[in-house]
Amino acid sequence: MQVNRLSHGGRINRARALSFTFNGRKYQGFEGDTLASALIANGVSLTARSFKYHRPRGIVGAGVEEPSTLVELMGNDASANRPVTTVPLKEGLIAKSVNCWPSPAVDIGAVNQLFARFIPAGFYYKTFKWPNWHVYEPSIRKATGLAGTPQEAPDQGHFEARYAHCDVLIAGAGPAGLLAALTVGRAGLRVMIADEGTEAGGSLLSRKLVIDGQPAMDWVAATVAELHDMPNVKHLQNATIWAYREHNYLMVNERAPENASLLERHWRVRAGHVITATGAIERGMVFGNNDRPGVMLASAVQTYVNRYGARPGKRAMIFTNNNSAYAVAADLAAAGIEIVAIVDSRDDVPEVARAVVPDLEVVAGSVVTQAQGLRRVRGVSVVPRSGGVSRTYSCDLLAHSGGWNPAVHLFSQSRSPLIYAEGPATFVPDTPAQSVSACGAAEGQFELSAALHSGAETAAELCEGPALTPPEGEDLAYAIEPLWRVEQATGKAFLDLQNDVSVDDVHLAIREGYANVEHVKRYTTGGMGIDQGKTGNINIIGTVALHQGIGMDEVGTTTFRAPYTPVSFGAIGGFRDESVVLPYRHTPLTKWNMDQGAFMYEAGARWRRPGYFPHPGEGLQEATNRECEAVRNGVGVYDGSPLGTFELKGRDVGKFLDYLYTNIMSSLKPGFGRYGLMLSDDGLILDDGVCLRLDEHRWIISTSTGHADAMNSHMEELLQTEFPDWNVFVTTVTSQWNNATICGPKARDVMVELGTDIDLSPEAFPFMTFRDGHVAGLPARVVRVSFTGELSFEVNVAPRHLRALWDKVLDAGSPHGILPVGSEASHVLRVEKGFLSLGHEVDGTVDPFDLGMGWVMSKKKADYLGKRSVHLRRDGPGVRRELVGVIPDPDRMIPEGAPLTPRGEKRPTEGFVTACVWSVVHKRWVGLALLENGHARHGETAQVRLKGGELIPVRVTPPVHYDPDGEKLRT
Amino acid sequence: MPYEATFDRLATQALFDLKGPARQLRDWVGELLPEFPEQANSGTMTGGKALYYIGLDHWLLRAELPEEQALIAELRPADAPPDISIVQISDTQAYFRITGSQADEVLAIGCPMNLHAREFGTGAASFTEFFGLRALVTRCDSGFDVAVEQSFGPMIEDYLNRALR
Amino acid sequence: MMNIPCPFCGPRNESEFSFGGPLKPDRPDPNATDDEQWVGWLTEVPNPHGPVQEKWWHVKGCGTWFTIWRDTRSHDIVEGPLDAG
Amino acid sequence: MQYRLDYYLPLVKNVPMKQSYSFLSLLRHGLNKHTTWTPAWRSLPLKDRYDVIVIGAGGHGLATAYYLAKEHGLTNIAVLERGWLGGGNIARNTITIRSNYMRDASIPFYVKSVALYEEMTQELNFNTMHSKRTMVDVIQNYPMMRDRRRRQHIMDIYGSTYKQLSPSQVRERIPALTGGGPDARLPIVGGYVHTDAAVNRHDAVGWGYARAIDALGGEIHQQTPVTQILRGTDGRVAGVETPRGVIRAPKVAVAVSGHTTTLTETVGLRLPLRTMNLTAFVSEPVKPLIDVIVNCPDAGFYLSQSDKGEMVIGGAPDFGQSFRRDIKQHVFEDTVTAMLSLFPSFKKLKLMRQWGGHLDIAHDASPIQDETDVPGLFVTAGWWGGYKAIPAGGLTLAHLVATGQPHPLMAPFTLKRFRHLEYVMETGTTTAR
Repeated sequence: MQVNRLSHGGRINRARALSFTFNGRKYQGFEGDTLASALIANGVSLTARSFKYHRPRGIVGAGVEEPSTLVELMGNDASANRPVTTVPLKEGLIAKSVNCWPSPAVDIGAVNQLFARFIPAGFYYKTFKWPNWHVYEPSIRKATGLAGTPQEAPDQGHFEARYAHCDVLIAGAGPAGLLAALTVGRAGLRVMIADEGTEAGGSLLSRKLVIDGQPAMDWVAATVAELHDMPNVKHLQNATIWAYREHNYLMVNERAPENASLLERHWRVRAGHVITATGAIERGMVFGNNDRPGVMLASAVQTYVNRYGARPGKRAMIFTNNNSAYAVAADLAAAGIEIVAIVDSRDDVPEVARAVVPDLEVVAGSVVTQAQGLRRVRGVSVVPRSGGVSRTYSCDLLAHSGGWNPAVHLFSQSRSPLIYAEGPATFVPDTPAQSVSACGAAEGQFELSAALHSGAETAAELCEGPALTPPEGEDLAYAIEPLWRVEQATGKAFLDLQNDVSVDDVHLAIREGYANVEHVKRYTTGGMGIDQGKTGNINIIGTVALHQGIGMDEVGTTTFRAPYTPVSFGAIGGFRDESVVLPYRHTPLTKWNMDQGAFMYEAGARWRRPGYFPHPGEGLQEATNRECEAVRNGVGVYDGSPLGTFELKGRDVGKFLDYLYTNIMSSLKPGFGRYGLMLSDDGLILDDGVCLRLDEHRWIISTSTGHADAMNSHMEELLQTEFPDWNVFVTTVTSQWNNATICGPKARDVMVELGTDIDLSPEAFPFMTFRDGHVAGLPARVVRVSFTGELSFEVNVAPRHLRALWDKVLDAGSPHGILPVGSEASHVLRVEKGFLSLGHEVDGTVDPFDLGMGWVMSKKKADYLGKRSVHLRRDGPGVRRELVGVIPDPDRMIPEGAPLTPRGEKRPTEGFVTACVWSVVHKRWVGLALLENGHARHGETAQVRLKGGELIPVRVTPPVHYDPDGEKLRT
Repeated sequence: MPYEATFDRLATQALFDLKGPARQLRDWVGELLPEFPEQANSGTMTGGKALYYIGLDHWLLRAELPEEQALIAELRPADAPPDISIVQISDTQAYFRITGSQADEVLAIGCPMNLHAREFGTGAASFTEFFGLRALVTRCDSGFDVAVEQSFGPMIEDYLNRALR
Repeated sequence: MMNIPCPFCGPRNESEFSFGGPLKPDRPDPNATDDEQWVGWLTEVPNPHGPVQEKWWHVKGCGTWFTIWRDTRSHDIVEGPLDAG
Repeated sequence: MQYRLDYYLPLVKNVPMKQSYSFLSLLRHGLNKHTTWTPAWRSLPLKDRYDVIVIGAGGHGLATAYYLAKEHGLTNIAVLERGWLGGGNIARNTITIRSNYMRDASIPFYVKSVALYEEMTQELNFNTMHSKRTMVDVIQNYPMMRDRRRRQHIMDIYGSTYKQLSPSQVRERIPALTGGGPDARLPIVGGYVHTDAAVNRHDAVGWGYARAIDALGGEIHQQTPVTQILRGTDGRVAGVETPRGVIRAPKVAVAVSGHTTTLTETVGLRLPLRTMNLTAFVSEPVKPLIDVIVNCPDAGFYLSQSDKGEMVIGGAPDFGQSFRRDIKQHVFEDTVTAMLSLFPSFKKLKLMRQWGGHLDIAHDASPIQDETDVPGLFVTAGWWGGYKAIPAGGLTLAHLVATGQPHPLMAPFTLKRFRHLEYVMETGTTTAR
């Protein structure tokens, strides 16, 4: 039974009843209801328990400001900590109160109320210290946290994030926002207007006002219709602008997109100008037990009655310090609710206010000191401010208004300052820091006609021509005398209902030295809840100001931070999810590799690469050994496509490469290649690779896979900013040239078998040269480089041909037992040869001399990147760690990264093992290490020290474990 | 279907990267190419060949793949003087075509550039971002062509399928 | 997400760019500089609480390197690459 | 270079407080309706001369003043704070305390800092809510596995714990971690657990120190910005200028994080530091779900659940120098998507608040603590992830200021290291520090 549903009125569809479940009981409401309005219509007043003391609580507000009743939604709607006032009712909705067990009516945690006296603000800083916090923590954690945690991702639908651009973004579709939109829309600007409510109208939805002689909502409907017909206007409802970033970049969360498969849409909007027409939020009065169910914000009571046809009580008291509550009283009375009296803290109540409720008792110059009743307000105690006897009024509803605060959150997030205005007794927008303006109630224009005027004028400043003549709105004049707290209050007077912060808590904080408003906020946790103190923060500031005898401006506000209201992480992420959460790159052979059952993993620069190609029953080690043996004894082939490749062209390429690399490149002859090393100007190793000279002016350079982008940036930066006069063009050709690298003693046989017009003899085609021609009938560039220490032919072709080449290579190599080779085997072959690897031996500290590559540091060149710094560092007192080979004795694997310490003692390290592999050549474990003064210690025994103190003696050797003279790769 | 749009992956396009002063490039290629566009991030088209002005002293020539060999023969990249650079890059890009009345809405999921006709109208062509990657976006008859580095092709296909679910 | 004015493409989202660090003085001749000057040049960058001239690369766009003056307190771009002065 | 092990033995010497905090004192004051509590720290008149001025009442400044008074008997000291005490980066971080570093230079320092944090509640008679809940690194790439493997052996030498976990052990520790399966974009390949890691209450650390400084006789002056550091004719530091007047002191220690260069430039000093913005955010509070610190270096985020139930989440810093405390949206979205890839159920969880802090990063990304070229002027800077370093950083700076010699734990981190470019490189090894 909807016992408190008014017989008529409201913007609900009485023809469509909706069933829902709250705290296990079934109820009915109507389409158009929120969960809050439906509960009120059903007479449910005890809806929550408070966070700390578990006091009984009801519904306080009607929108995002709701500080009191948070619910957890279940099922596919699952969502935690939702203000009950922001949950649109839908058929089958299941909700329950947070923070109480088993229910708000029978709440075990209510026992906390007995101890309330001993747990003031910050009590936990003073106790729970012995023996340590961790002992108490689990039980305390259980008591906190509000709603339960989401258990799984939504099983239906997905999220979407997108970009948008507009000339003007308007936040809020109330009277000011709509009129602003109409103004700029008619002027032809590209407009976006977003409003957090289910329908446009803002405050007009809740109030019985008249515009141009018609019901205000008729004007809203006509305006929305006109905007809808403008192709240059995008109008979103159910869409909250929750963040205002730098350069007018704003975030919008759209909760009910028209596309049914979308759960929510995240808009990132770049706006030329922003108009905040976000309205205002009512603040409460601060008196004893101001948290009892049935104590509600006056504007919320008005909303329930006018917009939802729901009656929050039958006998109402009004408590106010401003005029707006008089209109509420009038609307309530018109709906048949008995108004017992209006308590007004002002001595002089303006005539215009009294005039709207001529028949009601107004108790001026008085305050409510306490609400009576426990699970429901039963009455209020009222005393004159000047002193005198307390009088009790019986009621079941107390509608209170402490005045209005512009919703300045977005404006403030834009880094624009706020200023305290004495007239409206609140903080209002000051000078904008970005291209933003505020209008309507968000600017402090609380009366309808003023709001309409400010909407039209603010918008007119953005377009040419005169402002629209705003329609005439009739409204009660606003006037207020601020009252930040009732001094005569008895009982707990709450400033922040959500976090149970009372006036006493704030006074205690100040007494203990936590006097800055930021200290007050942190010590008491006031304003730190999910509602971020939308109704209470200014009363905290007022309480601090009163206690310290300073002005509101001196106290100042705390920072407004995004989000304005909580927003789901799913929406922020959009559908960048699952397989696309990070980029991935394929070569033309990736699919083939996967079809072969290769163990794939991510290598540098997001390439998906094969680690090894296991046969059935094989693990990493067996497969890797097999692949290594193929290369050392027969032939193998690997896909080297991801290597970064650049074509350089111009007269000054040689000069440029001489600056970039440590060795001399400019002397290279066409047809030849040369290995080189690049340093940063700090003298740290950046990258290595091979340069090929195609002809007088054209070169190809290769970089390591992982550093290709960084090298591109590095080269372009130097050329554009340091050497703009040099004639060098850089073009990335990584994906123009893919390659299959055939390596092993039989590599030449395979090349012959493939068929080529290139003379493959060592004399005609020596190591570190390249030839253009055809291989297996495909146009190819063949390069004789080697990253394995074996005879190698790197056959480069266009990617469109790579798969065909690969098949032919495998065919041609099959008589020799050719195997595809993965990254693991490449690593082993490299370590056997002592070739450096960027992720292993180059860890950001070594220089070429440390690696035994002093030969690559040209002495002839006066300058190149890193030269000065390498020598400066080597002149310093530091002991160098130098690359050595290590042979574990006895033979065993050493974990990569294991430290070496002097004599194996538990003391600072003298190096670490950079790599350790099973050598198929030596049939034992061999490794590489960086060791202090390592070059002078060949032949010594050093000690690897593992966690726990286990020692592994290792013989220190030169770093090349295989073919130290490099005869194989030159054959 | 959530959006009035579809996408196709196009076949490899013949692409040539042209760098250097427009005058020297024109001298080398003669009448072969469409007129060099004057306005940044726009293209011109003649006889199935498009020429996009994509950066300072930087152009991109696009044609259908069968034209590739003829273009190489005419452009003679290896013989071009040092003041200009001509590099064949056909294989470096994976091309997608997104068409339909809401093609712009789909683009806006991945592309932060202002795609409104006022800013990015007929003939517009620009490198920008698409689903986090560098991408060349050009307007086509009923939508957009988007090219990304070839190795990212499968990922963009993955993304577009998600966008159009 | 800043809106960075590229001299070739016009304003674009920051995510299209790569940050190149604050503009340092010209690299001194390493053969005509003492150790202290060299280390100072290498390791010290302008770090003003206010406008700083810094380098950006339009890596996802036209590939231009350019500089802007950005106020480190607000991210406001106080001078773009094409602004006079 | 030598690092001695005995420098990180825990040090316990409790400060006698005028008004002790305990369960009993709460009861006693409760009977007086809490009207009898006295201030945790006093507002004393500002003098024109002190023995030491510490600039900045953030974590490092307060810890320094505390140890100056407690360990070196220097009580004629003042901490000058531009805003409110405890309002620096100590109020804007993710409260992660750990010592899983990679270099000999770094590990013993952080081991010491962790030990000091563990004793802090008793030492300061102020509950810092130190929760030694361990940290689990969730590893999704083999190179990162190698990095962690390297750390575990060297950390062991200094008594810091690190132990490898299998993917299934990772999931047992973090049941909510349902992403990263075998078919995921980056499957979880293993993990490492660091049992020394902890979180605590950042406000309590700042307030606890402030109360102890007051008890020991030191002063803290809020709303006292330093506009200029002053030098004497002998070139030594002479004091500072503030809107409240000139304050003289023969020693001045700068502990102002991102604003270090702004202050040192007032005496013409340049330092190899740049200021960046690092942001973090929290979810709405939910019931206990995760009881360890989860660090996901390959995905690029870390999180822990606060005692209030909020998920506290951090990611990478913005590019570019910044004194603006707002999150860069794309950096933020990267962190969110990374988190959702491993915790897909968090799609329904909501963002509640976000903030940023200014940190200064040195050229080699390791901290700097030294006397500068201006005699008597000290800096402690470059604390990227400096929350965990607060107690040891204060201890070592107090040692340096009082004795003129670097504390052995900080010896590798002086400015002198740059003379020969002897960088301490801990970067490139994790995303989250």
